[in-house]
Amino acid sequence: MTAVDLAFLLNAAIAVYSGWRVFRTDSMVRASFLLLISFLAVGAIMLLLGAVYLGVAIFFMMAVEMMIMALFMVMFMMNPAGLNPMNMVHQERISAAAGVLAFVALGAVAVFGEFPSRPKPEGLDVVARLGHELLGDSMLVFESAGVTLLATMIGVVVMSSRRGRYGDANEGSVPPGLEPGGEPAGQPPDDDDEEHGCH
Amino acid sequence: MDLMLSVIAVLATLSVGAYAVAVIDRICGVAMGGEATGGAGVHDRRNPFLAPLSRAAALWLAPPHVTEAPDAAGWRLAPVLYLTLAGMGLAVVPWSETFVPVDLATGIVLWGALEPLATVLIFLHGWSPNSHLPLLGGYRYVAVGLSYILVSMFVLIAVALPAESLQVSAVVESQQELWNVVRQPLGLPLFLIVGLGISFWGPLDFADSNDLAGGTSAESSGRALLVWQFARIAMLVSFSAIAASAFLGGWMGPLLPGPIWLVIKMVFILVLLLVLGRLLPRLSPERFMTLAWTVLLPLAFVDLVWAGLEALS
Amino acid sequence: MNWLARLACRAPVPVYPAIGRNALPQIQDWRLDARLQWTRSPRQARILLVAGDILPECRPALRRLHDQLPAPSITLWWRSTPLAGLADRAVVFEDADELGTIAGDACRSLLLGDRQGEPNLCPDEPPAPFEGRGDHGQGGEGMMGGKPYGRPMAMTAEDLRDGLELDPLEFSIGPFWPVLPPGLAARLVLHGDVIAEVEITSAPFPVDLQPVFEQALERPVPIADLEMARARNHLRQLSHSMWLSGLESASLSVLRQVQALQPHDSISGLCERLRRVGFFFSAGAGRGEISLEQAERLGGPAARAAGLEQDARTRDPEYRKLGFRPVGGRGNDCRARWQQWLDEASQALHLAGRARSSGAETSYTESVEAPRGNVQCGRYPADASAILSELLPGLEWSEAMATIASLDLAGVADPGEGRA
Amino acid sequence: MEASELFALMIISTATFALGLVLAGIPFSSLRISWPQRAPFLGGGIPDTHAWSRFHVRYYPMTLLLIAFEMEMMFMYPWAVVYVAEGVKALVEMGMFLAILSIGIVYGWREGVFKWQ
Repeated sequence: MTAVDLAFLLNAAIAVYSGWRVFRTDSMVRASFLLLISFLAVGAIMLLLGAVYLGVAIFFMMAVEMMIMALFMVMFMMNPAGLNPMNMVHQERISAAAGVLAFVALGAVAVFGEFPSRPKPEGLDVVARLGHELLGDSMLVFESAGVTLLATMIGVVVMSSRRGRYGDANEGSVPPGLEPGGEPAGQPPDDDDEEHGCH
Repeated sequence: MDLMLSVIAVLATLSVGAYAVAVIDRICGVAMGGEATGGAGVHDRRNPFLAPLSRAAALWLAPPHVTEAPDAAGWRLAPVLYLTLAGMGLAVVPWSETFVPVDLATGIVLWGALEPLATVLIFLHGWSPNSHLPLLGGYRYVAVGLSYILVSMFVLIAVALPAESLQVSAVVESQQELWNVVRQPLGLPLFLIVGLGISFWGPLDFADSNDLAGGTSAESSGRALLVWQFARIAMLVSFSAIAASAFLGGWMGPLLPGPIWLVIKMVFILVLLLVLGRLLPRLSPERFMTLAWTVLLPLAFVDLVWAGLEALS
Repeated sequence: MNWLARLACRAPVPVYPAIGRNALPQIQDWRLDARLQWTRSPRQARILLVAGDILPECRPALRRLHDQLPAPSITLWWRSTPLAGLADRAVVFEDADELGTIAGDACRSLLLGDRQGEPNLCPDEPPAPFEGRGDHGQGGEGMMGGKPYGRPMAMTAEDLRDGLELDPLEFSIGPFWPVLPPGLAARLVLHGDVIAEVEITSAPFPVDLQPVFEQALERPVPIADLEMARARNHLRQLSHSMWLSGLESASLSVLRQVQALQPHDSISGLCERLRRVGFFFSAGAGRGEISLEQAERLGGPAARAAGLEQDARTRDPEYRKLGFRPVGGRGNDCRARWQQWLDEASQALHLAGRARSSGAETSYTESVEAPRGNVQCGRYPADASAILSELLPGLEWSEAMATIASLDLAGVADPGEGRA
Repeated sequence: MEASELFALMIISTATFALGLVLAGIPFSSLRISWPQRAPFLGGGIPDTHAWSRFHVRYYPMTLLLIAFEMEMMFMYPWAVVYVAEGVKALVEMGMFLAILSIGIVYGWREGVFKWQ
């Protein structure tokens, strides 16, 4: 039992416990931040596995994501702080059975499976390896991720922002005419009133 | 043995640093005419060296307070965890060539991760009391906290370019010939904004501002408030250490030993932050958000491109 | 622990002010006293200072505020009548200079345990009974029903801007919150941190006209005195706005400057400094825009800033001799009003300097231009807080607070009414 | 080497956490505080409801944009490490990547995402 083993067990216990508490708490903020704790513990395990970059990246990403998730959960959930206790789980039996089954299966794989033992070579700089990979074989993947993220950004803005360049979307965000008071520029003629205003 | 020394170094720097910040802030305030100095027989209250201690003692002895239906665990833990973040941030800063408490290979990324984690905790501190003014403070801070992290990421990536590493010790050593503050002139000013943001200081005090009766700490009293304020100053200290390492060559310097140089540079950064904190007004959160995305972020882009061209030449 | 208590005794005394009638200037002067620390929220205070007369309709709020200081606490009364429940043990004082000593003694006696705190004035029961009720004894039913922990939950309502139907926060705020003018209480509806509705429930306490303006309605008075009073008033107003936007240092140094203000003093350094650090841009630029009609109701500097040329001084030949011409027309937003205060203060100092050397006195006594607006015998500027319910909706919280701070809303008390 | 650094980080954060906990004093649940004191502070005013509610966050489009942008930033750290070794190729590639994403920011800005909704 080395210190690494101990640290692993500790973090694994934290990850599982806080993951379980996510479903037992009534407060959306608590649920989000418990999930964050769970992820942080997983990040710590990644660090212990020698994935120095991935582990810290999980800290980073999950902090931002869980913060934003908390904002949206509170925005859209009834009784967001759980002042009135409620049941956060639905279809408990099926979920419990599925959960137990998955746990047993994965546990069996972990315990009985034979894993190749390929320890990280001494002195390998994983971050630099990752960098070379991004600029080498995976460059296409990397650049297409950029385009995908751009599509995400535009989609997000289109769907969430009410304000547009030509005024609020629900007040018929129409471009101005080419001459003052003229027909909206670049828009097909409007023959159905219901379509009007759908931006 | 080394570990003991590391723990003591971090805890002592946070505590002594927090005390020093309180003293320096008061001296700056008196010099700028911004401290109350009137009243008869107040000599010992004017003494800047005793004032932080007596204020801390008063907070320690002040009665506690809770609200009607708070998130007690979150409220109690948020300041403590925020302090822990300050400790983690300070831990990755090297004190000399050989003494680095935690020489993490991804120290720069860890610092980036501390900022959103701090945002989470500041939000939690505002959310937990279940009271209106702290809640507004918490939500308002998130807008700001999420806006400045991108700037911080770009600036920190820029200092990693010439170092070819994400290790803070490597970043310090890469400044052997020329400090980053000269090499990447936009970096430090942008990073100072991040420092004011992460400790919600001065112009970026969106969480605990006057127009919300103290914002997230409006419902805090006594020891809870003491930890919160201590943690906030500790974060400022921790930030000054990383800023000194990333831009002012950290422990490097002639004649004096490394730790002394680091402390000198930290004090320089702290004075800069404290003076800025007293000089600049707070924008409305909406204006700051627009400013961060449309002015600071492009500037951070420029900083990165500058650093990139500089590193190749 | 005794040494710790003695160390704590050396700290400035944390005081929360409940500001009554005509007490604001004194509260601002007290900010310069190093023996006191003015807390932003009563939770951090050990002493509640009730300064000035509290109108009867605000007493229930004062009782609530009194109980919100963490127990044990002590209340001090300056030029004020103690509340019914505290009359037997009230610490009442008249001399403003004594506050430092009295508050220090009171705080010390609390720290050393020599003295009990005051009893609560409100009954010690939850806002609504809940314990033992509802599904889990927390007072609530189902998801949103009942009164969990004594209060109901907010319910959705239509939004004023982006159509997301979320919960508005409804609460009343004031009248004892130093961010707002003393006495101003309002019921607010907030959508997020944007103000949706404002209903003024208690107007700011009317302010007595300063004696020199009062006298100016009866007989000629030295123009220098009149203008110095104006300059002081405007700089005090501005210092509050500066404090609000986080410029505490500069705000204190302005207050210090006010105390030692002399005719011919120049405040161009202050103007320059505020401009350079972007104070005018901070929260107020382009926000809190008033219409001409509102400007008319407000009168005074706000109206002049908005371009209305109404200034009683123009009718006075003595002023004309001094070369007086009203300044203004900068605009109708917060920034313009802040600049207007600065411009007028600067002009007032200049006029005071010239009047002091020539000994000029006013010659026109029909009406006088008080800092708040035009005063004629029997016609005093009325409370203008009602315009807030038109002005604030749609503003984000800090912008709304900046807007309130850029306006001088309180009416001027009619001395005739007081005597009657 | 790495494990010992992680161990040190764990010990240091635990120590700071403990220091904070000691300073924070007794837990809130053990306090007996009167009801009138516990009411939310509103300068003498009273709330109609609990403060916790479906809060209308006015900057939500910005947070969504941030998630996408931040995801991309995570690619940049490994890139920074190999930047000097890879030279102009790295510069060009990242330039392209950032240019694509800047379009997203500019678009968001045009649509008023960085304002209060």
